[in-house]
Amino acid sequence: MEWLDNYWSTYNTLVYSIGVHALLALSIWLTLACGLLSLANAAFMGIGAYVSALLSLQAGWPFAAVLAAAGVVPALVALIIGIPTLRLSGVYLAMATLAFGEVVRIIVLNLEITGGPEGLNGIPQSTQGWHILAILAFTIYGLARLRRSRVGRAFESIREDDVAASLMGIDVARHKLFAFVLGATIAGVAGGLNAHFTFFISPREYGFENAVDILTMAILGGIGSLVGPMRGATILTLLPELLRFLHEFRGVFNGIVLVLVVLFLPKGLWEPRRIKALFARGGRA
Amino acid sequence: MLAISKLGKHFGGLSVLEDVSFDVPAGGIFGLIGPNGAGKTTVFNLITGLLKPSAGNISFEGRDLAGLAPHSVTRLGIARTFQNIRIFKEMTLLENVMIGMHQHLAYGPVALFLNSPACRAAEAEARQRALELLSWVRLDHRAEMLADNLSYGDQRKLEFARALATKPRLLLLDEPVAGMNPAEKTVLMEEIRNICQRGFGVFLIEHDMRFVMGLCDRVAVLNFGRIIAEGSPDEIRNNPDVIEAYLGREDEGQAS
Amino acid sequence: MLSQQLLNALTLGSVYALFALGFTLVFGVLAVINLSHGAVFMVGSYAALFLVTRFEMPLWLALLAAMAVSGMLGLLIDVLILKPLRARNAPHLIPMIATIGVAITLSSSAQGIFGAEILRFPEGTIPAGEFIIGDVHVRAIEIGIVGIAFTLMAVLFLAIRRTQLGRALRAIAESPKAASLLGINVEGLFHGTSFVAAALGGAAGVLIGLDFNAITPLMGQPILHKGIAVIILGGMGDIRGALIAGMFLGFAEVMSKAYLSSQLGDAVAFGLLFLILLVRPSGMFGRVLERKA
Amino acid sequence: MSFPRKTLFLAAAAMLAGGALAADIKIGVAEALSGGAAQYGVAIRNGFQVAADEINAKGGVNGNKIQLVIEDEQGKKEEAINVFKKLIFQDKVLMIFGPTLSNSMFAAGPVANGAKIVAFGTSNTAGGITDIGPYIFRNSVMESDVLPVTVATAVKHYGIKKVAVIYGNDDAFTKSGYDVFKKVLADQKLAVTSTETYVKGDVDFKAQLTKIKAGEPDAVVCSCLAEEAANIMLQSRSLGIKAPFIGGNGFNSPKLFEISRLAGEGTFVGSPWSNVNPAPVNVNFVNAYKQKYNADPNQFAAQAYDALHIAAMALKSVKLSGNLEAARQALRDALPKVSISGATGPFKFRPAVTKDGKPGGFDADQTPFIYIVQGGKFTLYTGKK
Repeated sequence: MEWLDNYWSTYNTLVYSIGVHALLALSIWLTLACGLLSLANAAFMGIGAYVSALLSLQAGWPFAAVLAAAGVVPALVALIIGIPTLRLSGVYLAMATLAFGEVVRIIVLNLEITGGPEGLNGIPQSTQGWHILAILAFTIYGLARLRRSRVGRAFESIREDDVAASLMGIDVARHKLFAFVLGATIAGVAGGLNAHFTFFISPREYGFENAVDILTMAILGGIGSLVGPMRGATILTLLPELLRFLHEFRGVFNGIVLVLVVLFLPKGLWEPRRIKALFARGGRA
Repeated sequence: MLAISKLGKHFGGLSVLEDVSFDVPAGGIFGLIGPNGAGKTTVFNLITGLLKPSAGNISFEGRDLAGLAPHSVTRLGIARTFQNIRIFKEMTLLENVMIGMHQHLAYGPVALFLNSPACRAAEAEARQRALELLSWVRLDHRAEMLADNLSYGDQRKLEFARALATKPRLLLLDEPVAGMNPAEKTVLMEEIRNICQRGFGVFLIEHDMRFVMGLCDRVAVLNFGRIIAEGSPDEIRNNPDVIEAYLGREDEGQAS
Repeated sequence: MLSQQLLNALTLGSVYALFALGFTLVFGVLAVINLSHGAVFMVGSYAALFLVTRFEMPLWLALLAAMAVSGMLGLLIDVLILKPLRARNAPHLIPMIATIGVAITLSSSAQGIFGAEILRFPEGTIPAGEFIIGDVHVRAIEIGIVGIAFTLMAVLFLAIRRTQLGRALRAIAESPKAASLLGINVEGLFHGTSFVAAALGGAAGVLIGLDFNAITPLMGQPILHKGIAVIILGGMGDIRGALIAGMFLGFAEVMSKAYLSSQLGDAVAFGLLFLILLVRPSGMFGRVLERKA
Repeated sequence: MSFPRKTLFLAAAAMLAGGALAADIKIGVAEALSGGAAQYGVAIRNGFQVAADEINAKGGVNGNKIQLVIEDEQGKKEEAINVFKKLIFQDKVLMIFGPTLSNSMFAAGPVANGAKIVAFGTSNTAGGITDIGPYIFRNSVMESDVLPVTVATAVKHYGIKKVAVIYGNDDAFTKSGYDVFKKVLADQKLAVTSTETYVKGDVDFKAQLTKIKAGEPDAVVCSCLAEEAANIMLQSRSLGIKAPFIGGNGFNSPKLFEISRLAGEGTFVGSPWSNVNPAPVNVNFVNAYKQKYNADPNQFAAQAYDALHIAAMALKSVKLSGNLEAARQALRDALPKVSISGATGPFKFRPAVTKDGKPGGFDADQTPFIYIVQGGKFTLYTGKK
């Protein structure tokens, strides 16, 4: 069994990363499900990561409490900025959340307690595989329940036509805020988990590129189901490992994949409903 | 039931509605007619809270609607359809109708998460009710179909069922027969009568005179943002102002 | 010091405006936030550098060639990516995401081909002229950038306001469907706009590459973020707004660095962007332009 | 579209370069070969390659050839961890060089330390790196060893009383350099007229420099990476600032003075390496590098080059019995004893003093050379005006 041990020792971080990325992709799925493009999830992840790391390093909180804080603090921030921001729609919201993310990054960069650009190191390695698994399972179950409920239907109706949804008696603003805050919570917990298996965090991990990475995972996998974002997270986490042979041109491949998926697979890599519809309508996509 | 008084709306310098007053009585079918661009849809948008009035007020069953968000207006018991059908195309018919029941489905997050019996029962009941509403408009056999695949006329009927799901006391129909052929119009007229007979108040706006005259109990006429006449279909038919302002051109419109 | 800082602000503002010009044009006409504009800008810079160093092309010719290269790139992006998405009537966020993919592809390609190292135009590519007025130092290239930014703005502004073509573009900006009913060749103008906008982006890349001597595969990224701020502040699609907002951002940034703390430069830019979006989503000067389908 | 073919070609070439040598001693190289940090990572990899070719051409270490297992860690911490684990558990390398950035070392270093295998940084200058544990080595000289000498020399040369400071505040490398400068300036009782910052990707520094100019400093202290430094120099001259620069480790790039040209005249830089160091081993290295890569080496390449020679020296005393753990441990124990005279001059290790008293790793113990830039070139400072 030595090879198996070796295998696991080599790839456990990779597996952990898949789990954390899946959580992140699900966090953005929530806002996308309401038709909101929020680029703030990387910032929420960062807030969760910093809060949890500081509580571990300086206050010595137990890990469970640390993780809870990693979810609660971003949620509060999301609540505060969400109320004014979510009135915006489409690209304006995307840009406002992008600006918010930059502001968060700059604040973290200039604070004493966060270690500035040098970040925080020596974070205890508290995250175990089963933590990630349990939180991911809990999240998926919760979201699956949500999706099949009045809330999930409301999200979908808002995504399709928020005016019509509001006239069906749905409080659009509250649902959007709920999705935004819940997304921030999940992203924050993901950040807390990530900080506690990588030993080290720094502001550069939570910038625009990372927001785009998270978005790409969800879009690539398809946001028509919960499996989609997780599939996207898995593929995009493994892809760099599988594409090692491409060396300098790996980024080119990533970019092309993103374009191709948007062009030819608008619903992500696999969308059962769409494929069913494809047959039902005799090939008219 | 619905009282509109001295309602005015202007966009920038452009006045769309001025001093509009009329009452929609409880029960029966009320029609607001007028040529295109008279401001009919603006009236609906003001009632449902999509727009804020520049002057005057609107009250429903004695309650002032000023400043209410669209969803709050719906929760008071007013539902509407749209001239350019706005169903949720990527959802099934059943889901479309269940969206309308949103406010009436009460279960908390814990019940939802635990999938408690109460929650399951509420969902099952909503589903039953949605099927029933679909059967009213004879679409129940297509409940699991994506709404996008429906024909134009069926999409309108789905929109009716969805609006009824909010349990309204007053249903606002925005040009329900726009874009339909005479046969479809007749079918839809029947549906509207049915809805009315089930105890829903109906307030519709329309520019197809024949349709309105054959359907409504009471009619108001809007022209250039002002009410120029109100009364029974017969009174309206014979009102010289209406004939001059509207009917003359309506005939041309019908011919085209 | 103030007069020098004002001049610094003017040149920085012009740089932002110059970059934002093509960016806002695409948004105004195509209603797409083209996030590959930063990468196209970078391509322009590299193209000119390549031509100047490899073929010893005179600068003015290299500038034109670089504009052609980046223009073609813009056209290619429109034809291959944006057009199919338009045809599909994809939600407006989709093209934006696609252009992110384009940006990643372009900057990674540049890194693979030219390496990650910082490059500069050979010395003497532009006259190193310098004027000293009292305490204020001005370089020729700075005057060039300010002049070109204002000239291009004026030309574009007038073209859109006064010419038949401009009227057609405005009609498209209002509603592409209505414009095509009026007999306007909408697709053709989309392609043309993409070409011109990308060519302008390429030109900005060359000029800024000349001024700052810092050509890298990722040079488009920071300025893209500033460009987003500029076109939102100025009102998306508003040419005049882009100039004013570019200047505004340049002044805000320079003055906050000069009189508050240099740590605040970016915080000011993005904080402003965030606040303005909340207060006036249509930009400081723009009006709400709900596009009709 | 010629991408696919070109990509395949490059990929094949890279694979050949990495794997064609039939070798016995596997050494991992985890550097950022793509992404923003690639500009250092690629040079570092090249430096290792030059050293490996040289060692193998002479018959290897005790007859065993060195095989470099090169992996791209993209300058990202997760990737660095993944690559470290792959090298440790899959490729079963004897030791690992890298990663490129201090940030990545903070993430991946603990992995190596936990697995009891040497992680040898050649470009990690941040404080606290060797606090990670006793398996962490570096031959990159910390700024705190170099800057006091640089500043003192420049002060003496120019008679400096007051200085202005500019640094990149969003980069771990430049920020930690600034922290050292700040302490050094306080220790040497120099007045600071103003402290300015910029962020990565900035190209316009005129607002900050105008402020600096107003303070009329005798010198400008600059903790910046080469690409920004060149621009800062050019723009300060065009604003009429005549004060000389004092630079940190980031200045140590011929590229910098290639771009800034004469704007950098009179700059003081302290460094373990310069391309004009006349020692034969350095001349050898510079020539071999130029021949192989058709480009000038930089400090990062030089440190990588030396690092592999240091490792080779240690390997001479290590018995490769087939027991990987034992060999790794033996290498770890042999390394601290090595002292060589490399491209960066005489070198030996110094045990790190950690904050909490636990056994730490090993830092570089090197005397920096102080250079003054004259005629666009590094010139060894001799003290003569």
